[in-house]
Amino acid sequence: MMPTTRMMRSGPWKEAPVATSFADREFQVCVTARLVEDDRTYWVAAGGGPMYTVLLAKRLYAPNAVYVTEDGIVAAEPILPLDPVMTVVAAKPSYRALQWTTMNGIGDHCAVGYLDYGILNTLQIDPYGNINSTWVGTYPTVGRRVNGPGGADSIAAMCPRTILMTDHQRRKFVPRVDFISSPGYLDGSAGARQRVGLPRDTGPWAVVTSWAVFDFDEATRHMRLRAIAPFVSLEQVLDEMSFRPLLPEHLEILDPPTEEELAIFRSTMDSAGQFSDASSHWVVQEDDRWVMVAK
Amino acid sequence: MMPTTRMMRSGPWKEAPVATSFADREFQVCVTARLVEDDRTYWVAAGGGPMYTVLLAKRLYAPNAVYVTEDGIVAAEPILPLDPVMTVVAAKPSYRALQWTTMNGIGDHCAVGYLDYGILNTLQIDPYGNINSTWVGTYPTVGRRVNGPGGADSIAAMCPRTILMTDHQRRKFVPRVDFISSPGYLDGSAGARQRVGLPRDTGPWAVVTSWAVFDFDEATRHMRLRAIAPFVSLEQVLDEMSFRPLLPEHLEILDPPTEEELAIFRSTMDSAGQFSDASSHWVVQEDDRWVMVAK
Amino acid sequence: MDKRTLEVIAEGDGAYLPVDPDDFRDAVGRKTRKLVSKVMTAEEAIARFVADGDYVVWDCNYLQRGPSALIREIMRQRKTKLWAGGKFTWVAVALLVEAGCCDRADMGFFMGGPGMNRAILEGRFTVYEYSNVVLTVRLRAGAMGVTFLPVRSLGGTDNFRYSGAKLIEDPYTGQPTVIVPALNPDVAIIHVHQADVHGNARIFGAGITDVESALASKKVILSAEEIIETEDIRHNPGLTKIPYYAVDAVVHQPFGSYPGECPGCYASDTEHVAEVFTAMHSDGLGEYLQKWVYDFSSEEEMLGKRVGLARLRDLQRRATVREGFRP
Amino acid sequence: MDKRTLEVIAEGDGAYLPVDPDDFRDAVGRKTRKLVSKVMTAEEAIARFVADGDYVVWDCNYLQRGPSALIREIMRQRKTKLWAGGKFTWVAVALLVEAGCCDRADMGFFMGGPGMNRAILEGRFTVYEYSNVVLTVRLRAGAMGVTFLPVRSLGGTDNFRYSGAKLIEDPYTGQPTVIVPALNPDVAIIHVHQADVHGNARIFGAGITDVESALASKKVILSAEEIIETEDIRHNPGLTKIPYYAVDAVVHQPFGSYPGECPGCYASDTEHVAEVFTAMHSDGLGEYLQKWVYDFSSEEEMLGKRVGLARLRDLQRRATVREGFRP
Repeated sequence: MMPTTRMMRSGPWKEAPVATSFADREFQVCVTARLVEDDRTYWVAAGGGPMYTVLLAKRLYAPNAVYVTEDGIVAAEPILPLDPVMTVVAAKPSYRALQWTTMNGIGDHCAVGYLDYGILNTLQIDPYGNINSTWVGTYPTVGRRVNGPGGADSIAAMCPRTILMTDHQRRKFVPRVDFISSPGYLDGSAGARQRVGLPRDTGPWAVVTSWAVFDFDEATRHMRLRAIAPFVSLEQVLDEMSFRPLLPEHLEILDPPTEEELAIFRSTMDSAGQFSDASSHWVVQEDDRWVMVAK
Repeated sequence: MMPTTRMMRSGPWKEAPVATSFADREFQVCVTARLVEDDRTYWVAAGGGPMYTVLLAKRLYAPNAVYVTEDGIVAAEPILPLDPVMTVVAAKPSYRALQWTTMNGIGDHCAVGYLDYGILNTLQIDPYGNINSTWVGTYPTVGRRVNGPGGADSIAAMCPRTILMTDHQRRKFVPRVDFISSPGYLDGSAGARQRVGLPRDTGPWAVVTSWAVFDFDEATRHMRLRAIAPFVSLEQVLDEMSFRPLLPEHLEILDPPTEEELAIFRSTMDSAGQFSDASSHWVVQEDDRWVMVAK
Repeated sequence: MDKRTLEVIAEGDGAYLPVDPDDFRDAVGRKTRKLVSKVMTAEEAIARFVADGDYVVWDCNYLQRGPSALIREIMRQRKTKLWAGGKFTWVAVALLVEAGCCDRADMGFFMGGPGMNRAILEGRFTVYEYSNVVLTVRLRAGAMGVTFLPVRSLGGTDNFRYSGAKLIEDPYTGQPTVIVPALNPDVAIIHVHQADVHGNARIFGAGITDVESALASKKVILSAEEIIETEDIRHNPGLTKIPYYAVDAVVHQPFGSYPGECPGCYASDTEHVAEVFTAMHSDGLGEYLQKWVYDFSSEEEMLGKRVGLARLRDLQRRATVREGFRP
Repeated sequence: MDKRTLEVIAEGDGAYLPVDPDDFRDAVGRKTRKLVSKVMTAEEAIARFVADGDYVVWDCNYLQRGPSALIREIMRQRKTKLWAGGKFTWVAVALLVEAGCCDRADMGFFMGGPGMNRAILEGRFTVYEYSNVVLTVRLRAGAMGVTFLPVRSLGGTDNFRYSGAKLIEDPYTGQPTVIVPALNPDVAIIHVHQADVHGNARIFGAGITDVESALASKKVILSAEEIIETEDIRHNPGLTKIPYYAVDAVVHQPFGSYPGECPGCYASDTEHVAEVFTAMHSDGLGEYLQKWVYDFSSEEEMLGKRVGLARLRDLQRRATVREGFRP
């Protein structure tokens, strides 16, 4: 059984009071936090969902999960909330770390295999988990420049397991990304990553959106739907994707956020609302049923 | 004119009281110290003649010469005398440095060109300045294992100018070294060093023995005698070499040690006599002439 | 292995700064080894050591313990045709492009906005694609004096296609291995916590690639929050990150990372940070530069008149975390 | 360059530890990430983590802030067929050969004496030739997770001939370039000033290749002069040289570098140093080992009975230089 399934099926949140009103992006962070394994090392993209996720997990479910950031901060106990964008080479996110090294230093730690998981944001993603964060349109002549891979290419290339986070929108799930900024399973063929020099036994492990969770089929490395939110239908999920994922034998229904998860997230991470403001939908519970309204 | 000549011809020692009794190895250190350029960086083999040389030069002739050692100590002001063999990764030789780095760190400083000169000991040397410190005899089946290159290979390979120190003995100056531990001009052919990947404009610059000073002919890269001690004849010098060096148009006669040079050397560096005890000869002045007696 | 050749399986077609380690050694050989004072103003340092057309790398960035004051001085002096090392740098490249200083960059991470997008589409600005870590590896190669380094990333991406990387048959394993060319910038600008007048520099906290950038670059300009005595350096040589002989200029520049944070010294000016992001995304960088750069002849004047002492004091007060950021 | 192959111009014929970075990653993947106590005795650490036939690297050496106590424990446990990383190590390799622990070594710098010479000529001990810096570069490659690194030295020497180095056509310049294989030892033994129980370690002063040795090795044993609280580590993360997750065992071993110096803690025992050199050159290492290693079941017993408290106090007193060797 895939770890993702076990993790989705059981956990302390089962017993906790359920939230009745939340943004779908808040749901995404909570679900991803439940996938965080205790006693494992994480290289997280600094700031945004990935960092929120591991911080929330450490508070509630995986207290001994260790995370590093691309500026070489190992196992910090940051002072929250962080100032906007000041998530690296800054005092509060560096606080009470076990080691301060550098980007080359942490790149070495990852290259030799000390960092088990990566957690990344994606702008565009294709069925094989390839990520685009560089260009929208026809590179480099038509369209729009985006930020570039930053540290994501190294994480996606060298971490044994990478968790990808993205909003659940048709424009994000594309048959072919406009530009491969960070590698997934490339063309999906066996050994494709090793043929271009990437370390053995690495690659995308899960995709968590504001509506659903995916993993990748072991044989074809094609993205496979594993679970959906309680407030969306399978049709809604598929309708907001520009390609069709593999479907599981059994589709899991994800648990909603708990009051505790949201309280911690809202008070210590998204305190300025910068993250949830970008959500596409708001979800409320109205007599035992979930209602999702576009924002 | 070669710097060596200028340096041999003029200097503060010309005006200083001359010593009348010294070991030929002490003479060697004094002569080498006079070749040290002020405001230049030196990577010196830790301990023995090379380190004594730069320390003596800094005291008397080149106060702003900067030296580093292979453990990554930059510009120390060591506490003298040092304990036997405790010349690296130790407190007294590290004292008041400008930086403590590592062997890889200082190797980088040298590779990119920050270290102008190297000063090395040699066990065997050939006409092209190739050094053997690895094996005496037929490698690896007949003869005797020695220490290996240590840091000398890096110094000889990467410093623009390398000064080689050796006792003046027939067994040290050989037509062909038994093993090339550290590179000189190899076979002496033009571009020989670059053909094996060594940096441009590097190589042996001078050889200083207990009796003489040599440099290398610009055209043939063959060792050339430049100057001899006042207490030996040309014949004695050549007789104690197993190959014949090129001879200069004008043979310099080196100045003897000064009392000040020896006082500093004996009190702060060779305080246990470990260096001069290994000398082959003792030199004394008897009415205006130098007499050299074998020890 | 007894085979005598190695296959070059694939090569990116991106332009890259030519690799010539011996030429770099010659440049290093011309730098002084004297322990002389290199203290000068930002204006003098940028005028003397940044030439039009130079490849410029900075460590950290405009918002995070980077040489923000030196970057502003580059724009104030209207340098042109710079090639920027764009590793982990939020807005600095966009500012340089808007100011007309920069016509190409190696990409790790930077934001653009409409202005940079126009520059790209109109061919006024070209980007070569790497990643943050791969650019720091390229600088590391430059700092090691070698021509290239292998990496375990970049392969399979489109970054590879538009970079100077190669995929070769590994000389030891026979497996495909990615290598990237060494980077030896013309000039590095680095902000440090403390430096002596000769350039022996201390940096506290996590970092990106300060040491490698200094050792890999032909010219090195430091801006320092504080100038300390060489005696202090000698009392704790273990704290020295950058050795003096790599440094060409030391600029005493308190608040040199403004509007960014200098950990342990002052917090970031969050309002200013919001302003520059908004300007970038709304095509307002021209006004931003007028307001924060061109209107003043020096950093001191800008800080005094535009930011003000009270604000600066407040930023210092907000730097509540000090442990680990002091000797 | 549009040529599709690179010439391998020359190759050394020395054996070298096989290069397999993915195998190394697998070994690293099996190490715990838990912040658990790894404190154990030298006896347990060597018994558990040093196997016959292992490639063993230590940092610094028997006389200079090296893991001398751990080296003695290896000999006490009569490990066999070890492959030693002999960079910058005066007498340690000769001791291991005399003790029958070591049958081959990569050479940087070590002294031999008649005993080692016999072992070589009788084929009981084989040496592969590098240099100090080239061995530290090989460890650096291992710590970077790559298969090889270029170097600007070693070319043209006989070391090259008897090493695992290759001379290849440079992929970027076309010039001849020397590359050396990565080194990923089975076990690294490193002496540090301070470590917490998890293995977060501080080292003060200059060094050789502590960090690279730790990151490059499958198993890492630290001996520490002092065990400190993890709280102390968190109060100054900039002092941490080795991260806990690389470490398998932490041995609290005061005087762990005896008879060598541990800078800032104690001076070297110069009489002992003279004794071991004399023994080495006069073929007396057997007696030396009996007197200093085999006669005692532990380091504590040896220090207490053979050295004595008064002598140890004196060595501490002689460590007069403290600045820079303390947090």
